[in-house]
Amino acid sequence: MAQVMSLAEAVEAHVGDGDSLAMEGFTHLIPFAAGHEVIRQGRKRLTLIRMTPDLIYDQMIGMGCAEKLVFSWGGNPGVGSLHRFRDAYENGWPNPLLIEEHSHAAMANAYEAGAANLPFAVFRGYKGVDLPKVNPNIRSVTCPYTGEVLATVPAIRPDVAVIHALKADQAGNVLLEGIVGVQKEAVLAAKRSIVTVEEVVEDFGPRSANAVILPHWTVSAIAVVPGGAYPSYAHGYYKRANGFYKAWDAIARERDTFLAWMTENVLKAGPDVFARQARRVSAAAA
Amino acid sequence: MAQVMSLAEAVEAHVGDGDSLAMEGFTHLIPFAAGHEVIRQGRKRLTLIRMTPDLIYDQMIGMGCAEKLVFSWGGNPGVGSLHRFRDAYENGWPNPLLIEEHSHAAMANAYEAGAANLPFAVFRGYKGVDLPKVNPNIRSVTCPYTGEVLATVPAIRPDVAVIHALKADQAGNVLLEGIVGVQKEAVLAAKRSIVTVEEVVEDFGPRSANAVILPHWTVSAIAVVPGGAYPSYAHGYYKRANGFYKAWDAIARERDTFLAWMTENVLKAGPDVFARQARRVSAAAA
Amino acid sequence: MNVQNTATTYTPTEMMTVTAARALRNEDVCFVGIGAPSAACNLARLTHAPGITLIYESGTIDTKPEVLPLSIGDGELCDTALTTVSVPEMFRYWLQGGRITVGFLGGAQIDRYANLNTTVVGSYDKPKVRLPGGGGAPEIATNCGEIFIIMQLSPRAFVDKLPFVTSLGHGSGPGSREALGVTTKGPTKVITDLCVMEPDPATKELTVVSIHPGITREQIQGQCGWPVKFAPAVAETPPPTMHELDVLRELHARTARAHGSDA
Amino acid sequence: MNVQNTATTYTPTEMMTVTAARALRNEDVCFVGIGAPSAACNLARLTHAPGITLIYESGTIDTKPEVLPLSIGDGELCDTALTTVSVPEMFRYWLQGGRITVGFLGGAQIDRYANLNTTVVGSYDKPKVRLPGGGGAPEIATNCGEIFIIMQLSPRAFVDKLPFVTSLGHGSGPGSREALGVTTKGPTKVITDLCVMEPDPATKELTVVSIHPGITREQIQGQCGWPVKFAPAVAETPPPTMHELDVLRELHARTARAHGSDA
Repeated sequence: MAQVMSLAEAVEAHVGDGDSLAMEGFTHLIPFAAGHEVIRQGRKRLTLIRMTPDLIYDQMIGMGCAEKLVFSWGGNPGVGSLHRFRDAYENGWPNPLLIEEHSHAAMANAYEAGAANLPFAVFRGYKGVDLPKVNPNIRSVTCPYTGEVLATVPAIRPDVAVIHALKADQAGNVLLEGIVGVQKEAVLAAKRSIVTVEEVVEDFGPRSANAVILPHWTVSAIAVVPGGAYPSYAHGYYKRANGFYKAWDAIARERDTFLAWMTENVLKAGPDVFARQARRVSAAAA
Repeated sequence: MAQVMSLAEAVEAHVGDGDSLAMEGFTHLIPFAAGHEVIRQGRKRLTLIRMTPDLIYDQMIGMGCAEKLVFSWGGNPGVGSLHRFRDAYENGWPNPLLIEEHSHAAMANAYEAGAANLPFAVFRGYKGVDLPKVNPNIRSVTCPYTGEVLATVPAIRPDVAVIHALKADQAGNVLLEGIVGVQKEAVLAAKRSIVTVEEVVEDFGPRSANAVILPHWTVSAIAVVPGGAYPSYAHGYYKRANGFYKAWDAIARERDTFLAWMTENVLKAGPDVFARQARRVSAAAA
Repeated sequence: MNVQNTATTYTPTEMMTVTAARALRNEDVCFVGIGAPSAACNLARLTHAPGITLIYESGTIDTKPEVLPLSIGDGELCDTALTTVSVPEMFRYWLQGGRITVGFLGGAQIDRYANLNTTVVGSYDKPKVRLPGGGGAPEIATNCGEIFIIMQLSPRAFVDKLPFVTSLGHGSGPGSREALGVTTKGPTKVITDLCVMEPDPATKELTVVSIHPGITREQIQGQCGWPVKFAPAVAETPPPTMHELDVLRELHARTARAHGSDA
Repeated sequence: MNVQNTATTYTPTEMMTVTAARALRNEDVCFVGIGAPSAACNLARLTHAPGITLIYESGTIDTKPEVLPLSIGDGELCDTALTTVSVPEMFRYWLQGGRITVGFLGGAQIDRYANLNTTVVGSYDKPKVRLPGGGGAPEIATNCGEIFIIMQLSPRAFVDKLPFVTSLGHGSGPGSREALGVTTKGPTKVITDLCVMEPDPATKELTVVSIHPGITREQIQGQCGWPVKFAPAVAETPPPTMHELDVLRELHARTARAHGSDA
């Protein structure tokens, strides 16, 4: 049953040290404000799960929150490397990082299986490639009808899923729209969930009969954080800050510039800065 | 690539004797006009696939189109039996009918697997029940991670899927809305597909970013048949003719009343009668 | 006009529906079947459980129909739903997902362990009566938190041995569900027009726990195909209140008006 | 202003993009990657293939972006799409469903059988360079009808032996894909900034079939880490037309204006 609370309260209540944590959002609706809050609260030894780690996990890894990363594509989209991820994996800074690596198809299927309460997912994949040699979680089953051998991966069932959505209504139902990624599956697959939203409305009003909605009884906590997806974006609210994604490359390249930026913009800040940042993107785009 | 043609041409081109045919629509959007056309064209030895055979398959079975029925719930919803289905199965009239029986969960998963180009579906089902004893297509796989045994069914991959949708645009894209059932999966799982629609519009105009749309290159033929789902319904066009569903019980109970009704309303009629029938429902409901 | 809190005139079906409605809680998420379950669930929603979430297998989630649907997918269900999902999603993410607290089932036949038959009377290949089949029931019976069953008591329905098990109740008794790896409770209540039965905690056999007003133990035994067990303390089922009956009758009247006009 | 049909001044990247665009047909359904594939696919859409269907793995189907996306899920892709589906649906119904005719891939490294590496340079556990990983590529490579690869020719990229196979090309040669039960064609074209290679019909080894204007065989060999094979009849790649270049440059200019303003 969704409870509306502050982001700090939500992270305090639902994210613990050592948890497996899926913060999803496929380019769109990445829950950056929640990631910053996890950093501020100093969570440690997390298993971070995400198809595309993106800047959000680069920041969390660089600040020492993560023990393990489960992922399928670890880059800064259209820009280059995630320097903090590479520094952790290649040099163990600020701490060693374990990885479990998959393909997108595998992770999308694994979330889908988690949402469907299945222990594993079956798909046509991983043929002729090396990843199964280094990831023992990639296995197979044989079709009981055709004898065909198909790839399997374990379902993803995180302790906590965190997503950013467009809006919640008074009852705590949550609306997503646009590029919806694997967020619905992540929430349905998880034991607990936090949803940050742009706003809470009286009710959703006229909408598609098939609107993508998470009913209030599927969500643990809702926190209102306008702009909470910046520098990612929120369909109909603000655009993606492509410029920030490019600027991140220089910020994150060296440890000291990274730490300085994180101190100034995360440790010394709060969720309220996101509204201002998102407004700036919208103004620049107008 | 969707071609717009008459319903008679579409059935002529895409439905052959002996085909496996899935005419889907879950209470909503049942393609009755297309079913009547299949009857008029005298198709034989069809394997009819449908979760809820409903009146549409009661009519087709009673008129001798079917050799086999694959289904999960064979009744007249809220009314009682499908008399023509029972007469065929219990008495072999007008010809013997083979059945392959599943649960809803099994068939929904089997369509889903068909759309996903998998040879089988895995689900948590059929526990402690007798259907697996009489249906050899219900089998199992063992989870490669937990050792749990899960039920399987073969994917449904029909020769032809036939559905009724709300509208198509000029390019031949097809829009569904409301109770969308398994129609999208049925079309994506099938080798060929026919979609009857209420109307063709210039373009769909403003809509949800996540509207349920079948792109034109997933559909073989589109036929414009206003009212084509009557006595089922089309969201935003006309209501379900619940009264006809009740009346069908008496019509279909005896072979002669059934044949008289079919002769008058199907064999001597054409797709154009559907528009009139649907209008009558709308007028009555207003 | 009768202003008493407790009604004195009501039908056995009304008694059954009201009793079923009372078993539902405001926080329940219910998978609703057509007919008696639908009436009971909507009565609960319109009386003591306004926050209840009703889900129909057609994909409609948190629906609030003004009139009772004739089919599982009437437009009314979609028009008043929070959202509507595809049928594969309904069975995968919502039912199998383990998100449903109460599933309502009926059936043509039931045995003392609350296993249900809606498939055939007679043999499967040469049936005496071919029934509609399982539909959603086999997986509703094992994937919902618990199951309420609504059926009119009669010797043809409450039988000593089922010809076909369409959906699992308590199998052959204690441990049956567990042995199959099923972790949900299964049937916890069977609500009939004469009494309420619950599985005995030890034997899992259906046992009468409350008897509707004016009904005798003999009447119950006369309508049941096995020797009926009664709980040590059998209560009298509280009769419907006037408010419950008013709401239920108005719901049926609205439904009749709506369905009567659309032939 | 130059009104000739054939352009005389263009960059190697423009030559590569235009050549890739020309390989696409109006009726293709393309799974588009970010960067050079996205530019090529949209150039095709804006020139000779207006009916082409572009799909990005973020779930956007039949999208017609005005400007090139920086990421695979820019808002522009959703705003101009016919519809947008979830990522699980994209990978299950659309990619695995076998509905994509052409998949575009790039990579950090490629071998002579068009297998690709985007995972690591060095060993997996102790990499010299940790690359982003496979993303959609492993299943794009086997589930699309055919694969076009766009990569700049260089000795670090076109290598004799891959340290890691991220996605399957033609494996170790003829019969490799078939032995794995893969029924799609795999890479049919590798479009570089100097030439176009295609797998030899018999050996499946990448073979130069056309050379871009002004480029020599020696230049190609100098940029390739294995002894390059040339087809019996090597064509000269037709240079970009002014129209193609105008459209491509205008697309890039619009993109720069749009992305420059949103820091």
